[in-house]
Amino acid sequence: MNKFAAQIESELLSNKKVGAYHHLVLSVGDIAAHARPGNFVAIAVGGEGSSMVLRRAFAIYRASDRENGLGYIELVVAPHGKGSTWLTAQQPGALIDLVGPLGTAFGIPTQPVRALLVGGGYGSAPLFGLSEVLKSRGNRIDMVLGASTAMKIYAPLEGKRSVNSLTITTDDGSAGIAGKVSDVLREIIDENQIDIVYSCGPMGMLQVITEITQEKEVMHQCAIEESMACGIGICMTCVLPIKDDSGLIRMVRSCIEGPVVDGERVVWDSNRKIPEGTWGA
Amino acid sequence: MNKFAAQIESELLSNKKVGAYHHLVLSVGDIAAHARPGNFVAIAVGGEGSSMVLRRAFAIYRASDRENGLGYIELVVAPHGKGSTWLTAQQPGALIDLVGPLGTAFGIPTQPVRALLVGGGYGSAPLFGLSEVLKSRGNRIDMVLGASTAMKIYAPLEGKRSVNSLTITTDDGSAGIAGKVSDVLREIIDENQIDIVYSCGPMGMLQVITEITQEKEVMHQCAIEESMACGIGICMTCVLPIKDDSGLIRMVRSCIEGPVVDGERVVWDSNRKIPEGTWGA
Amino acid sequence: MNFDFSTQLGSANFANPIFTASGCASSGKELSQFFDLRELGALVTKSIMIKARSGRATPRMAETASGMLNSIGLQGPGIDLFLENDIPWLQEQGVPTVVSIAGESVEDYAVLARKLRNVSGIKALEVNISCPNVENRGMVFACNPVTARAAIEAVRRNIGGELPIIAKLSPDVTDIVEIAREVVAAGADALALINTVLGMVIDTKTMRPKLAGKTGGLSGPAIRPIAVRAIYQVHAAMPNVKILGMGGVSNGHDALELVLAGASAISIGTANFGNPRATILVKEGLERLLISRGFNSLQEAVGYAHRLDLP
Amino acid sequence: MNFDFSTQLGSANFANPIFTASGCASSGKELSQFFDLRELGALVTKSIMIKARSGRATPRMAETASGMLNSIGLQGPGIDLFLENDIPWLQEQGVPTVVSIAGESVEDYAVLARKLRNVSGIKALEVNISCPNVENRGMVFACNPVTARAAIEAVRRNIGGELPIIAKLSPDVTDIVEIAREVVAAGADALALINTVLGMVIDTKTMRPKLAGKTGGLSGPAIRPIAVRAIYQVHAAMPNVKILGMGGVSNGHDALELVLAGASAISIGTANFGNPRATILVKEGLERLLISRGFNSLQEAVGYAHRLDLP
Ligand SMILES: Cc1cc2nc3c(=O)[nH]c(=O)nc-3n(C[C@H](O)[C@H](O)[C@H](O)COP(=O)(O)OP(=O)(O)OC[C@H]3O[C@@H](n4cnc5c(N)ncnc54)[C@H](O)[C@@H]3O)c2cc1C
Ligand SMILES: Cc1cc2nc3c(=O)[nH]c(=O)nc-3n(C[C@H](O)[C@H](O)[C@H](O)COP(=O)(O)OP(=O)(O)OC[C@H]3O[C@@H](n4cnc5c(N)ncnc54)[C@H](O)[C@@H]3O)c2cc1C
Ligand SMILES: Cc1cc2nc3c(=O)[nH]c(=O)nc-3n(C[C@H](O)[C@H](O)[C@H](O)COP(=O)(O)O)c2cc1C
Ligand SMILES: Cc1cc2nc3c(=O)[nH]c(=O)nc-3n(C[C@H](O)[C@H](O)[C@H](O)COP(=O)(O)O)c2cc1C
Ligand code: FES
Ligand code: FES
Repeated sequence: MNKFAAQIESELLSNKKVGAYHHLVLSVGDIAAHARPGNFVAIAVGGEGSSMVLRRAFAIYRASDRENGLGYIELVVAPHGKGSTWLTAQQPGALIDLVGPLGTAFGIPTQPVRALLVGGGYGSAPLFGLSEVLKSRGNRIDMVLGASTAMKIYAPLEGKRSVNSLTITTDDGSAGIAGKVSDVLREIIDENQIDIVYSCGPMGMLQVITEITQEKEVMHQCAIEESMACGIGICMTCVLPIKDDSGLIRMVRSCIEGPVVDGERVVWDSNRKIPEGTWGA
Repeated sequence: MNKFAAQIESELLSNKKVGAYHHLVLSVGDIAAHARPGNFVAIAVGGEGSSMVLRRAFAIYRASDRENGLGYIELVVAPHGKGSTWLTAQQPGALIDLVGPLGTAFGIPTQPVRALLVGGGYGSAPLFGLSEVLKSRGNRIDMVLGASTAMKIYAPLEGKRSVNSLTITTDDGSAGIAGKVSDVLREIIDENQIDIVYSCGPMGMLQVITEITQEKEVMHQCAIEESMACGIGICMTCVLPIKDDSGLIRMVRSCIEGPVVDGERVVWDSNRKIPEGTWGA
Repeated sequence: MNFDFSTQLGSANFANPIFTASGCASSGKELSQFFDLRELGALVTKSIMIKARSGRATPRMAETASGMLNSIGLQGPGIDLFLENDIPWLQEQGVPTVVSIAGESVEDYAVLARKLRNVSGIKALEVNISCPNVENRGMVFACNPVTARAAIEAVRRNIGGELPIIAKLSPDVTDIVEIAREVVAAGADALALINTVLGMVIDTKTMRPKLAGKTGGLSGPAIRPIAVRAIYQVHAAMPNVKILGMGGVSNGHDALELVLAGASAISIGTANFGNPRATILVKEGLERLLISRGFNSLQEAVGYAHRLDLP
Repeated sequence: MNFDFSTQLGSANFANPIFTASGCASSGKELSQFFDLRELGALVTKSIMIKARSGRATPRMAETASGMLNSIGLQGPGIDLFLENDIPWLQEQGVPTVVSIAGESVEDYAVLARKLRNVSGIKALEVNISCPNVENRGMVFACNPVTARAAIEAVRRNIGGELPIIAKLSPDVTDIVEIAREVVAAGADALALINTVLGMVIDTKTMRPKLAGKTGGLSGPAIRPIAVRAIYQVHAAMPNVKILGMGGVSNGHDALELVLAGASAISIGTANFGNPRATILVKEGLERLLISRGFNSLQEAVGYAHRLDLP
């Protein structure tokens, strides 16, 4: 459980369309100071009288701590279903009910490392904050961003500056290399002698990255995305089968023991089934 | 069934707070030309993803027919529960899903009459449009408006001009005469030799007015207000026991055989019971 | 593109699967102002009883979260006036019509069936058995396998061979499949699932039940998951029995959900109150969605969500 | 103003009537970050079983109109680890605690009761009988008067004299009053009404049930009218049996509705997911509303909506 989590009324400071996404800035006071790359926030959607009873989770794209409680965070939101569409339709000045920061953060190595950051779709969001932190510690950072099409690559200018190399892939070839991020990973890992891969994006992508990082014997931290009803550990809807040190698989809550988890600990491809050998199965 | 009823997307042109009410202007095209005093509109509330599934009915306060389909209507709305509060919070430019004009209208006598218009709370809304029509036909019009308190009297300046006399009553005495509209009716009916009373307001008030008009042997047309789920005659939730010419009581739909009905035909005090002798009881 | 949107319930054919729900379209006239009723798969009339009924006292409705409660109490003119006034009008207009009937005793159902057996211009009979049985302490017919069966048998015996019977079941039972089996055994050609769910709202101002009848039937989007479950369960148990699905459908996606669960046709109730053109929107939406998913006909999609359960 | 907000269920006293709902507050720790758990009337733990359970596969939830479906499948560590870890923590914090138990056989309930009989720091036992009975073709205990009774009897026999038993019933039955009578006859001191309503959502993209477990339990505001009706029916039939009401409560008005129907305490489930401080808001709201309506105590308001039914 993220011990800094708090519920606040946050003011929407800005809402701009960027490609297929909306870039939102929210005034969050002290939450900004406590937010770490990988953390997320849970937002109530639909307003008064809404038929939507559950919060929606959004990765913190960047957090800026200002003095006097004037901190703010930035989100990158894809208008997908009813909740995210409502959120991206809000105007600056709107009050947004927000709980955060939530969940685990990407681990920052104490030794210098060569890090590869891999993002799919809006999954690139938390990686830019991460790259700033890694860079400030003197690490070399390469980045690969993939999406189905160019409009869905989220790679802001200032973000690009914080990485040493940026490779883009699109399924339809409308930007960068035609193909999946996984098609280019092996080569980049080898060429740049990567020590650790950080990733965020759809589950299928994270699974493939894990296969590659295991083959290449590099570490892999990934931010996963399970359907979450509460975001704070009380509903048990967001579970994911994770192996512990002893090899025991448990269904852990991805909202409080995640979203950032070690890729090799995840029992992938477990949608609609409990893996054999899971505790209590 | 009002044969002019249509469903439209109407634009909210203006929304102003007036006392305890909001005065709304909506662009409604041809609907304005067909609206008669006493008609109402049914408005979908809550927007996309709302938990409110039923329309809300609002009396048409005034309708202005302009050429080229630029007609508009005006409503007087009390922010009461969730639906009306949502509506009064909408900003000009908002698109409002509206069905109208609905229901029956006040009957306009072909002979000159001395008419008394009695309104309670926002029930005064349809009376101003009515007084304009009556006045244009050369009738003398007196008006009594009552409410619990001064803030709840809706009596716009231009409205006042269209009547020959205006008497105000408030329960708390904060404006006009302290008391109920019914306290002053007998006197006004006698003094001004009233031929017909038109009324709109809470059911209790309409019932008392009916007692007085029956005693004084003057006609009484009242616009009643029953809970309505559809407003167009298909749900049977809005029924009211009404006597027909033969004295038979039927549960009739107040949305299509009302809201304007003859006061003496209504079997009052029938909330939570079916009057004895009702057809099919 | 030659998409087949037609559907069957028993021996009756319908050009499309979108119907009104009983009690939510009156007898048609009122809605005809908003669209051409011939665009409907069928108009299902409000449930008609033998005699005229005043219905329940008001208040008869309460809005709830994503739904509403109603307790109309089957107000209506009785079968004779209905046959005199409403049916001829619908016939004149050429509206495909399903007549819904309701009784207070097994004999009532028999009488209603006899009154209807020779009426032309009716495509099917929907038998609403969610009514209190005066002969059995007011227990609802549909809540007991024995009485549910008896009511449908009475209709079957008296209706003659032609008119398909659609038995409309209540979700307020421990085991809806059991009831479904009984009414099918008794001669129902198809099932209508689901009627409203028994509920209550208490007014926190007056501090008493909001409805004069105290309890009422819950309908609207709130109950859609219950409808989908009931349809899925019954279709799984009896894949060959046609289902007229309903409960909280207000757009094409909702309708598709019920079709995938096993419904061959869809009735729209509460959504008409929020939007007089709801049926037409659902119809257009469902057709578009089915085509976009590669189906060549509605029939291919009926029960499609079960495909992975097959052995 | 000396308003008495306390309440009783069986022999247990609670400072106020606002509880968490089982399975909707985990074991307390997670919520303690948002408010002081001692402000609760009681924390009701998630239902615990004898052995560790992985629960169901994901997806485990689907949002619905004004509600949600869940199929957690009673994931948990099993009673031994629960007694080792969770209960001591709650005791240390001084949180009034109701333990919820669930079994797959009558014997399971007996074993759980024996494990709990001498545990101190528990105010009452909530017995969740909305579980499949492996000895009876997976039929849910609460859906059959015989098995419902057997489960509660097993707890009663084994729990000893002290700990009050709250039997938690399912709304998915034809006659909830019948089940209520059986479990009270079997020794339940109070009733928890209602558990979730069985539902299903079909994903119109994948065209299969959204939940891995296919069906799930419907909760949230959508089901409140069903909860109010169940509470009203049971309170009318057994006015002396205390009821812990739940189902779609998210503010003081909702809670008041259930109290007026007959609930002596209120559990908050789904609303916690939308708002971690929901219990506190409900508590403050309910107290304010009761006072504004002139009640001197919560007790005066319990079942107040029935007053006009009295002879
Ligand atoms: C840890 C985490 C971080 C996320 N970060 C972002 C982000 O930075 N930007 C962004 O645009 N979205 C993000 N999402 C997805 C986001 O929470 C919403 O689920 C998504 O926007 C769809 O919600 P909706 O209301 O529009 O769709 P609806 O279809 O209305 O959603 C219905 C329900 O399904 C759930 N759901 C639907 N799609 C997803 C999904 N892809 N993942 C999880 N749950 C889903 C919703 O949460 C909701 O409970 C994140 C999700 C998680 C769990
Ligand atoms: C013919 C007619 C004309 C009306 N004209 C006006 C008008 O000019 N100005 C105005 O402010 N209001 C008018 N009303 C009342 C209005 O329709 C709303 O019902 C009222 O604003 C409360 O709705 P809500 O959503 O705010 O309250 P909620 O409590 O959210 O309403 C819940 C449900 O109860 C019904 N309801 C609640 N209060 C009333 C009421 N007093 N009468 C009927 N149904 C009610 C609502 O329609 C809704 O279905 C009229 C009603 C009718 C039937
Ligand atoms: C106001 C109202 C009246 C109804 N009257 C009837 C009826 O007369 N006969 C019947 O079988 N069902 C009746 N129903 C139930 C509907 O036909 C339908 O089964 C139910 O409302 C679920 O569908 P929905 O959610 O689309 O409304 C009525 C429902 C409502 C809301
Ligand atoms: C995610 C979730 C998990 C639940 N787990 C349990 C449980 O373990 N035991 C139980 O008796 N009820 C469980 N319930 C049911 C709730 O305790 C409650 O009875 C129901 O959700 C209705 O209340 P609500 O509408 O306030 O959520 C669960 C409900 C939800 C939503
Ligand atoms: S989202 Fe509720 S426990 Fe993780
Ligand atoms: S409001 Fe539906 S019939 Fe009058």
